[in-house]
Amino acid sequence: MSEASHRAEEAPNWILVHPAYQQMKSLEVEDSAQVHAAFLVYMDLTEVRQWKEVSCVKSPELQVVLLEGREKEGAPIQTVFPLPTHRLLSHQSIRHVLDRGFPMLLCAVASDSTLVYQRMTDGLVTPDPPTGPFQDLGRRQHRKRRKQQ
Amino acid sequence: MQAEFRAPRRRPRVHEEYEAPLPVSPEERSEYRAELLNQQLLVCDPEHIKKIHNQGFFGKGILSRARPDYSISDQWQQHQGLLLPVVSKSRYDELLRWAGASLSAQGLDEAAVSQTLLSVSQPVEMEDVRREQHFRLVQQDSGSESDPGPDPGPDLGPGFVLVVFDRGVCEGLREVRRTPLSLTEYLQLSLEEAFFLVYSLGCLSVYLHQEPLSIIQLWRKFRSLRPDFISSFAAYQHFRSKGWVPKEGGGAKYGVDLMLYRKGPPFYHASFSVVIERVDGAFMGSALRPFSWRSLAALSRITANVSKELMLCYIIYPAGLSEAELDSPVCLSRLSVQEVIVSRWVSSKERAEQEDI
Amino acid sequence: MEQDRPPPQVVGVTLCDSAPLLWRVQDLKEVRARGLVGGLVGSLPRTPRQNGRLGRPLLLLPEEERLLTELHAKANANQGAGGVQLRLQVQQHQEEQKRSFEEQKIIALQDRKSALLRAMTSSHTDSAASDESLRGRLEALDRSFTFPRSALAVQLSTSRAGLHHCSEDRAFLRAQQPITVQDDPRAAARYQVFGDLRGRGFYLTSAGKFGGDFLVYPGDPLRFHAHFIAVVLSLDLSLSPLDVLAVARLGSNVKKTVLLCSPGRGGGVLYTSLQWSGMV
Amino acid sequence: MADQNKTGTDAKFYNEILSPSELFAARSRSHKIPVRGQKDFFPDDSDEQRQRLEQSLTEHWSLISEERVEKLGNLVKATWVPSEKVVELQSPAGKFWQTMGFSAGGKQFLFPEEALYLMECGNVQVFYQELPLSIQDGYEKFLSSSTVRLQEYQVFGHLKRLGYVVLRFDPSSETSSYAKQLNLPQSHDRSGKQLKRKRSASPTTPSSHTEAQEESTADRMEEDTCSRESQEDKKYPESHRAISPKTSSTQTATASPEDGGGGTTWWMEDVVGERSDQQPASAASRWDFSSIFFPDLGASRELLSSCLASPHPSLLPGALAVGVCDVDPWRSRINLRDVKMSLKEQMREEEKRKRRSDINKNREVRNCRNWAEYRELMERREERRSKGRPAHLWDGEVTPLHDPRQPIPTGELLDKISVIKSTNLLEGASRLQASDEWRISFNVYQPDTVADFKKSNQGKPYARMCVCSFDGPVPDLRAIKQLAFRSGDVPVVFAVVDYGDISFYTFKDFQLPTDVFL
Repeated sequence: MSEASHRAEEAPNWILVHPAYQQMKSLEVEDSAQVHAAFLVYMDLTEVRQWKEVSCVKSPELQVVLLEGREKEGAPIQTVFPLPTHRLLSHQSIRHVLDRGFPMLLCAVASDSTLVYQRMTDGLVTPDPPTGPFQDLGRRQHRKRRKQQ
Repeated sequence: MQAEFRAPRRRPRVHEEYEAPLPVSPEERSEYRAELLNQQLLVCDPEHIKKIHNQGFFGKGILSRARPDYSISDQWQQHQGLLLPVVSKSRYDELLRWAGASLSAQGLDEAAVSQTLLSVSQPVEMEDVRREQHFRLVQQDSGSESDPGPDPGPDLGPGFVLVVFDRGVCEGLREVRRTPLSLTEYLQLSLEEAFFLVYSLGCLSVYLHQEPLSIIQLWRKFRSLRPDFISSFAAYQHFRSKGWVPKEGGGAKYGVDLMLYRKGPPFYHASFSVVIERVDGAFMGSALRPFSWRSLAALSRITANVSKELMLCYIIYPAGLSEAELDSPVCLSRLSVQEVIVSRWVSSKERAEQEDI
Repeated sequence: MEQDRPPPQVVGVTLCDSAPLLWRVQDLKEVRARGLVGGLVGSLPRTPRQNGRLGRPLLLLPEEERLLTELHAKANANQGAGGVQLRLQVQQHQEEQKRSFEEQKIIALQDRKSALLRAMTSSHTDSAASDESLRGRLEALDRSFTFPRSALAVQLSTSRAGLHHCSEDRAFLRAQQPITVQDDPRAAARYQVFGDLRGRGFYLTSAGKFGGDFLVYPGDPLRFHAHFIAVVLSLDLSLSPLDVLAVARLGSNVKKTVLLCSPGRGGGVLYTSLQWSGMV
Repeated sequence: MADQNKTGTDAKFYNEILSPSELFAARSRSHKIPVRGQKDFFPDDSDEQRQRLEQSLTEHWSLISEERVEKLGNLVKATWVPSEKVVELQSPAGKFWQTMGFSAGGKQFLFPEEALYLMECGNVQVFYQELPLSIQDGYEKFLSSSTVRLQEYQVFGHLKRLGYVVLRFDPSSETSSYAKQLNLPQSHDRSGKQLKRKRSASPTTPSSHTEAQEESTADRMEEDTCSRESQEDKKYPESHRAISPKTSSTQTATASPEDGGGGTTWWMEDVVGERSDQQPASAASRWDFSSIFFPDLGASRELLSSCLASPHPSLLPGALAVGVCDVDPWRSRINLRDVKMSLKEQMREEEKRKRRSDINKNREVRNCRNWAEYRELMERREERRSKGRPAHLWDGEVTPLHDPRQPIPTGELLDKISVIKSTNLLEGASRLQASDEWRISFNVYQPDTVADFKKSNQGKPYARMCVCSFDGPVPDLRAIKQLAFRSGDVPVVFAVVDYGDISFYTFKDFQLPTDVFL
């Protein structure tokens, strides 16, 4: 038992030796928290969501690490902007990322590593039309559905 | 006027057992370790991870939604009597590359790396698999561990996968091979969680570049990372001292600072969404995060939609609290906390009307 | 869209506690024809004790008021002094009341007579006898009919009668510009976004309770659902990602796209749509 | 252009004024509003859509342009008095008088917002300088920053239309003795206070002995069931009581001498002036709790008779006479079923029992002959413990609040780490000055109270309204406290006006209850 934990203390942190992490570090982005956030998002996209061809790139205007990848084989490339929740954001920075020309996802990373994704698109994107009579979704919709069943 | 306390809603299906409210017990050695890396806190030892997460729901596995439950594949199949995780050849190759990079980083030269990788990626006979599985089970039984978990092998860990060739000549072929690497999923703690474990419970030590930090050093470090650390920690400490489980990650989903759970997220739905505000001795806020009615209206709606209550948690700083005092966690005893529940008031008639916008 | 209409009229806007209100139906129609919706805040005369549908006056958004001003389509119509005119008005009013009373009395009698006629002819009988009794009844009615003053129907006018624009008032209004609104950068941004969206044919109302600035409709809100919740912010305003997530979540709850709107450097407006990512 | 306009408007000058025949015809108008049809989502330039739009608009305009017509006999006549900013009734008031208006100097008056509302309802016709005022005139003359603002009127009208009784808030009339009572120093034991609030509002008569008994038996009952899993929210304050020993016995009737007569249990009684009755019988001496037994109703049935004897007079305040208590109805309310625990739960209970060690079983402790020796033993143990504690945590100037090597039940641990004080809205609120920005505009009473409502004796309002604008700031803690203080125990509702739309929000005081498992 103690031997195992002893070993763990000495074992190198695998994050530090991960090739993707090394690559992000080499981009020389000053904000280490943002780099860490980018790595967490990278792992989520590759290991958990099985995205393909995920790579990292530095945004010169924003001085942050951005990720690019495809949701599936042959799907279009998307840009993912990882951002710790304690950092601030402006519409301008969102526009910089959108200017790259790909569909964009903002990924807010909480300090306990929780990830929340938000899709952002240039222009006015019409929402999907409603299916039934309109109301504030959530519990009411749920309750209504239950009643209908 | 008092807000009424609403009973927390229990989750319909509970898959976990409740171990303990906090990870401190005199029988076991409650001395845990976390690393401060890139302004984040990571717990690396699997035993520590288990204790810290299961006894109080601190932190989150960096590859999972809550507890660390990452596995190399989410598809498992029966193959000649054994249940094995399934990975595609391309993914297997990726894992090999990763293992290679890891070995290089550990100092092995190129030749040694490719040799090791080659031997690892040989197809394995089922008898060997069964023998090794049996051996490991015996080892575990004699050990102190009560449940079989992934072995925290730092480099080439044991374990087998079923490789499915997804393209090329051998498409469809299935081979059993060794897992190139198995990694311990680390647990990431928020600053508040870590400081609580260090200061309030005395059970965690935080290491920066292999050196442990004292409480004062940690306090100052956290204050430098987060300008409003004192307020967010004060709120966190307050809620923990009431026996509730505050989680920051849940808050991010709903646009607030924290979610409050009774007992823990696996057992109950969160009862409150909390926004932390700082006020001075005259109860006036600072214009740091100016709250507008629009944002309050939005939060109120979102919170109500998921049947939770919106709570404003004011941390009151008395007048005359000097910078020097703020430089130590002892100042916490000078602060006070005011909880306020914000709710939308709807007249009974209007409740029946729908909003057709 | 509405360019090929008859030349637009000037609407009379009155200030009540410094809020711009429209009272006359023609003014309300006029502004709606320009794609400005406003908000009704008064009781509806037919059913005053409910909040589902309200009536006049129409309250304008500051952006709507400003738009009208800049198009020189608005005139201040607050009432001027009374003075000598007052006594004249009182006299006029009293005469009108008298006339109305007389006329209503006649109409009321006519009405009773025709009701009687209807009642009597509906119950068959042969002509001669019924004609006799009918005439008798009608004569009796003439003699006994009373129309008390309390039965007089009067109008409680919504708008002030005799409303007209004094040319001096309009000159005064023009002199009032530049409007103080321009000093406030946030108000200026809101106005620019309003103008841009209106120019694209959208109808806008206020969206405070949805955490945004405007609700944006593809057509008249009487007939169409809103598509967007517009949030106006300057390009360089620093936000917490939590705030962005919150407003986006609200939008997805009510099935509207949240629009971040910022006046751009080149004079146009930049729009970014926020949608549900689908990634749980 | 201007002239064109003038003739145009002159021509339409009279189109909003009804002719006598139109006025007469108005008596047979419908009073129904057409239902709005389903909305479309995409404008598609189709004829169908265009038609529907036309129809909707036509309907809309016809509703909006309808003018109010009333019979003179149904209208109350009144005049506007600008110098006083009130409306004086010239003919007797109607039904509305029950909930609106006021009398002064033998005459009946309405406040401007009330008059305007009644004008909009078609109940009152207000004259000024012998001319009837239009609704527009009413808005322009009656609403201003010195009377009632437009936004306040919007809220007023909205609530009146829903049937609420809405009256102006008069700050000077609220300094009742009750409000003063709220300034009393709060109980030092906030958990106890919470619990008492849940129990009963105002125990006044001596017949509260049954409540006292109920409390004591209930104490026991809840302490026993504390550890069960299937708990209701009510258990929170109770479970908290289980861990803070100082609360358990002071709940019952008598005040402990330390509290100095201000027995926190029945403090309301206190203020009303019955202090004399509160003399604890045994003021000087302290009770011997080891000899006072509280009946355990949850205990095995055979042991208890169906009647509880009267408690000893020394346990009761003053000249209280308490009879025998029939216990059966109370016991029927207790769940006396045996706990059926699953194997897992039984094992857990076993482990817990094993962990709970009696300190007296320790040999070293038994060897101590007095307190001094025991203390020395504790110090030695402490020293032993400190060896091996992480230096970086324990050798610095600031040390952790708790040493994990020290065994401590969870409840005590929580108390130990509660370094941050909780406060409530009223604390320190009395010294806050009223602000111009945040003030209460109206008192609101519920619609179903209308029938019994008396202007002379209004009673406690259902809520008080503070009107603000969506563009304005959210009240900060200072504003919330100041308003809560001024409002007493009536909730303050913020009516936030967003042009034509009103949303209502409350900010209520709250103290998160302590939650302890195991």
